[in-house]
Amino acid sequence: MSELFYAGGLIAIVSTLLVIVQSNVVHALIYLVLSLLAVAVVFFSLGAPFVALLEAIVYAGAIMVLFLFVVMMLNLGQASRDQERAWLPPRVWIVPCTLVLVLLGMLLPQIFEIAAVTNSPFVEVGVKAVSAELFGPYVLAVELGSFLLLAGLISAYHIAKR
Amino acid sequence: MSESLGLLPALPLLGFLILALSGGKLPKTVVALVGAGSIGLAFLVALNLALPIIADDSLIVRETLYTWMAVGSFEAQFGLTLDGLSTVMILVITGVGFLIHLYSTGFMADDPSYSRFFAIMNLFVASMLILVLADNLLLLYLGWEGVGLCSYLLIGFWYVDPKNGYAARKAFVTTRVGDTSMALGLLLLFTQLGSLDIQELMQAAVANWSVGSGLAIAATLLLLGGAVGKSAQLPLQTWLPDAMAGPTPISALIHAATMVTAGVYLVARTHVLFELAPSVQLLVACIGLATLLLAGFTAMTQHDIKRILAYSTISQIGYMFLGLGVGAWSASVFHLMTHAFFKALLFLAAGTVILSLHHEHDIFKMGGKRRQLPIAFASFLIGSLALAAFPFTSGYFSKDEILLAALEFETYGTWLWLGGVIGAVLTGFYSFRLVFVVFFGGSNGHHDAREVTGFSMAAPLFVLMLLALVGGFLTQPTAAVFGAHGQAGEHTVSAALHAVMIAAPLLGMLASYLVYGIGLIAPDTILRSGVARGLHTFWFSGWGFDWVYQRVFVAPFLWLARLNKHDIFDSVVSLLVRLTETANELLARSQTGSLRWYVLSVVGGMVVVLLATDLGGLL
Amino acid sequence: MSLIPLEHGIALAGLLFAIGLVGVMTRRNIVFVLMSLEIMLNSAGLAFVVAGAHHASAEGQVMFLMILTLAAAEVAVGLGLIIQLYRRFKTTDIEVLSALKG
Amino acid sequence: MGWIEWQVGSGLNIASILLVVIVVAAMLIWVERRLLGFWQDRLGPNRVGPFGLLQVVADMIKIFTKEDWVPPFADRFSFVLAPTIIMIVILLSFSVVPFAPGVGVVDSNVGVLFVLAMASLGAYSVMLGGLSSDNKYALLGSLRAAAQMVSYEVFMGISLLGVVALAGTFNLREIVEVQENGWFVVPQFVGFLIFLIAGVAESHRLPFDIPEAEQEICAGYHTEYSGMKFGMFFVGEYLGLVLISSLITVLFFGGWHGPFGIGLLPPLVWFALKASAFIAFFILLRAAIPRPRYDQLMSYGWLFLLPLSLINLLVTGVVILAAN
Repeated sequence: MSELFYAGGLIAIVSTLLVIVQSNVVHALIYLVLSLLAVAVVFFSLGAPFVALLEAIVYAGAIMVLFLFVVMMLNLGQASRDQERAWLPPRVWIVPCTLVLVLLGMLLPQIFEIAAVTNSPFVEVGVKAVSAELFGPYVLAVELGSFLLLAGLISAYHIAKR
Repeated sequence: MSESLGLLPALPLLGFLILALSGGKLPKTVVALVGAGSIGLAFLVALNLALPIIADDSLIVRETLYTWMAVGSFEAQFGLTLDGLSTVMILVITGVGFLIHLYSTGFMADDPSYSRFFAIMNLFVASMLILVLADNLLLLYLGWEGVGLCSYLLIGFWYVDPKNGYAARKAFVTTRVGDTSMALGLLLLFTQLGSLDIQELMQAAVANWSVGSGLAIAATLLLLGGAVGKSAQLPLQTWLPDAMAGPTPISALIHAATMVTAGVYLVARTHVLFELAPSVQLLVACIGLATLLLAGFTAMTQHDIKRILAYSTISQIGYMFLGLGVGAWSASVFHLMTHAFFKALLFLAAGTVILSLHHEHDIFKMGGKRRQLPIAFASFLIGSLALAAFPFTSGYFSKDEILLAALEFETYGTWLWLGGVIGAVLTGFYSFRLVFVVFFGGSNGHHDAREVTGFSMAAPLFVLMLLALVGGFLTQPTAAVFGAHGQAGEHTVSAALHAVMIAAPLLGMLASYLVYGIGLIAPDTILRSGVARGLHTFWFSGWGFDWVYQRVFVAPFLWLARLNKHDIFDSVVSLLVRLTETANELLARSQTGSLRWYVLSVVGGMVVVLLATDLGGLL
Repeated sequence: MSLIPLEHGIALAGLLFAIGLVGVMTRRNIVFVLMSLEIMLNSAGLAFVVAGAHHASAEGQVMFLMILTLAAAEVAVGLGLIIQLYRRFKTTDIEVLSALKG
Repeated sequence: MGWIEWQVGSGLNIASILLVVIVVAAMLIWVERRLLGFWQDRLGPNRVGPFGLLQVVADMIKIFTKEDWVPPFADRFSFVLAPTIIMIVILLSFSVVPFAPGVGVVDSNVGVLFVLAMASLGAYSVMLGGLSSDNKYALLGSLRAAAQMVSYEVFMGISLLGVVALAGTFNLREIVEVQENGWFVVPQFVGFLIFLIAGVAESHRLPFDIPEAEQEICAGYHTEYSGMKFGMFFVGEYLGLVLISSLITVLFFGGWHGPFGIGLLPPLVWFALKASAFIAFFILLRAAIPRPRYDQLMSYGWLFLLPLSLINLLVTGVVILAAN
């Protein structure tokens, strides 16, 4: 299973990197879907098949489809790809990358310092366990989530209306 | 019985609330019903309350509605007390008030702000009732201020004309001077005697202060300041003539019958304190005397019918103060009552005249209205007779008592009496000058005078005529309040002096008849001499008080205000503002509207904080 | 089964988050910005799942579901906004939308 | 099949399932045309080989030898990717389908979810295909497809949940085993109908072939495709047909179990029989029912199927709770 984790993680990082450097929105979306699927694989390797498939169904299968749908509606042509390329000269990357590298430089050593101690064996936490947890102690969170979705539904309908 | 004591101010207050909250949406008949009806009911309640007290004047009804406020050891009750003095007051306020309300239903019939008028009038009556029923000085002060507020609102009732607004402001600011003095007096009394309850206060004052002690003088002086302001006495009398800017019923109610008597009531109520400070009492008498003479001279020269009446009011209250000053408490209150009758009558009659002449105020443009306005004429005649203290009218009895008390006063009694008699001559002169000029002689060109009077306007006039004639025979249950020495006793005065007192107003009337009635001496011929002309101008301007105040107070104040237009002290605050603005401008630069910049700054801040904590941890 | 060290999972989440952050800071196209935000949200969810798996607990997955819900609602509204903005300004450049500048 | 030890996940298993599935899908091209011809009272392809059986081979040769052409205005990356997605996704879906005891690629605890996940990913194929073609008919087609597939996925998932609740598992193999004494089509008849309709819409078969309606938008998202890339879309559609039929069989009709516990035939044969029946039924649908309008399809889904599927799930849940 650990091979699956590292393969998935690697694909996720590479494809995510490809997402943010793309000039073509559609290609970026494809890479993002790939990245999400790779993360789903990582979930699977971590013994969480339920969320792995939910990641594929909801994230990759629904949210990203929405993105693609909007991109289709906007129907950005070659001009926007050229524009995109013009917006991304190498120098705009310098400051963000430096900042983020500094952040990572501080974060990663601490991660490796803290967590190196315990490694529990692989345990698959299945659908039933998650569901029991979800509709047990976290039932309020479920209700809140439904509220959130309703709010999102209404506001999206309102905003996008002509 | 005790419940109905709270009912007394509650009824007009309820009327006010109904009228104020309906926002002028009610039909006029309902407004009139609520406005006048609430006062009428209050009068019935007051009558019901008063009858036992009239029968036995030592009876005191007390009622504590609730604790108004409690701070530390201080506790002010919303408590009402009805004794002989307040009985007179509530009967005058509700009785005369009701008549004036009734009159107003006709007088104001065409006014678009009908509802507002009655709302404020009701509030006024409620405040006045609280004032006279209050059992502690703080509650009295509440009523006092309520009355002041209502008078401001009513003087400026026709606020569309800026002149009226100015008059209202003048009244408010001037009385405010007195009110401040009174508030200081209350504070002094509380800090010294530890209570504001009137009964306790009086007992404590008698127990703690000797006669003529400095504290008593200070306290009474401060209270007197309040009384002087509200009652338009010297030197705060200037607001009252201007306050005639309001509708005539308002002048009748506020500036003749009730509100201005609040000062008299205050002094009478705290008479125990004043007795502890004889020098202040003498001052009261002097103020009264000076005011009544000053106002009398001024009234002789005025042209405006309402201003004449206003100055006569000032003058009559001067008599009351004179009476208070010489310790004739009961006589003063008596004069207060009779004055309420005939002054309300005069104002209401004047209102009829003014209304019939399309809001003409100048008496020299009237003339010969005897036949056209018979009711007004009768009212004026009776009112003026009472005002001038014609024998056996109501004013005669009350004024007589005051003058007799003055004569008996040990210090300068004769002089005070003499001044009062001269004032009586003046009263006779100016009141009949009014009658002769307006109702006799040829018509001075003013046309189509019709007496616009229905039942609602005529009935109050008739009732008041009756009261002005026979009001002097009413007895007042104030003996227990003022004790033996304040009571008008049997005066032992020689018949000669009595004759002088009776003759004085008659002399004034005769002079008036000679000048204005048959034109034996034309006013113009008198005015031809330089001295008379100067005096006339001087008196006409109200002894130049307005001019002096304009120079001494208003102009310097305006000058200071102009000087400080940009508010020197404000610059300290505005420095802070400018500092904030500068900082804001600087920070606003960072607000570029660019999302990427914001994210960048958030992350940058994060990095800085993390680096700082990291380095801090390392160090 | 084989062991996956917790720190590797967390580090993966951190890296993905950092990449998303760079995307938000760099890109001018609002669609890309929203996508980068999705990457960041997803990496937060990943961190939860990793921690949950580490403790053999379902709570990490529950939290991921919450984040999923959040992301769905956010994307719905965000895409609605994008469509509306494109209609108004005929561009997807966020730098144009700077009416709130100080 | 006694001579080989069948075991889930063995190499032989995987290879033979892949082969059989693809061959069946290819053969369906011929079967459909013949059946359509039969129902529409005409002949259909009958020239190449006996009964025209070799027609498939001829088509194959034609498709494979055709020029692999990409339009110059198309976005090459997505254009090439699109047809492969549908093939991969549907073939992957077959991996969790339990054909018979011991026959199958994976025995997954989340099989149902996996099928749904693959179905939702299938939407990319049409969308990318249409978008990358840079052609307005293709774009319109893929817009329609996206809306249609995302919508009907919802009802498909919810309609399955009734079965899942009854079986108490997401494992397709266990679902089949539970149905040994009674098919779920009886208690879940409403769920079955919804799944049937949603399945047709998901594989955009007639009458729900709105994304590729020839008469309206000129073959929709695959207008610009030709050669083997078109072939992949084409075969993908038949693969989808087979998949939906298999899933209906597995979820509602007891998979490899014979009706009323009849064990007359080998399990695999029962499965094949049932799946074939449904395939034939879908072809009959195509022959018999006209295409609805696009808005009719959407409002039918959201206003009728969604409430219905929710009520179905609710009633199922109540009954299960009451039974316990």
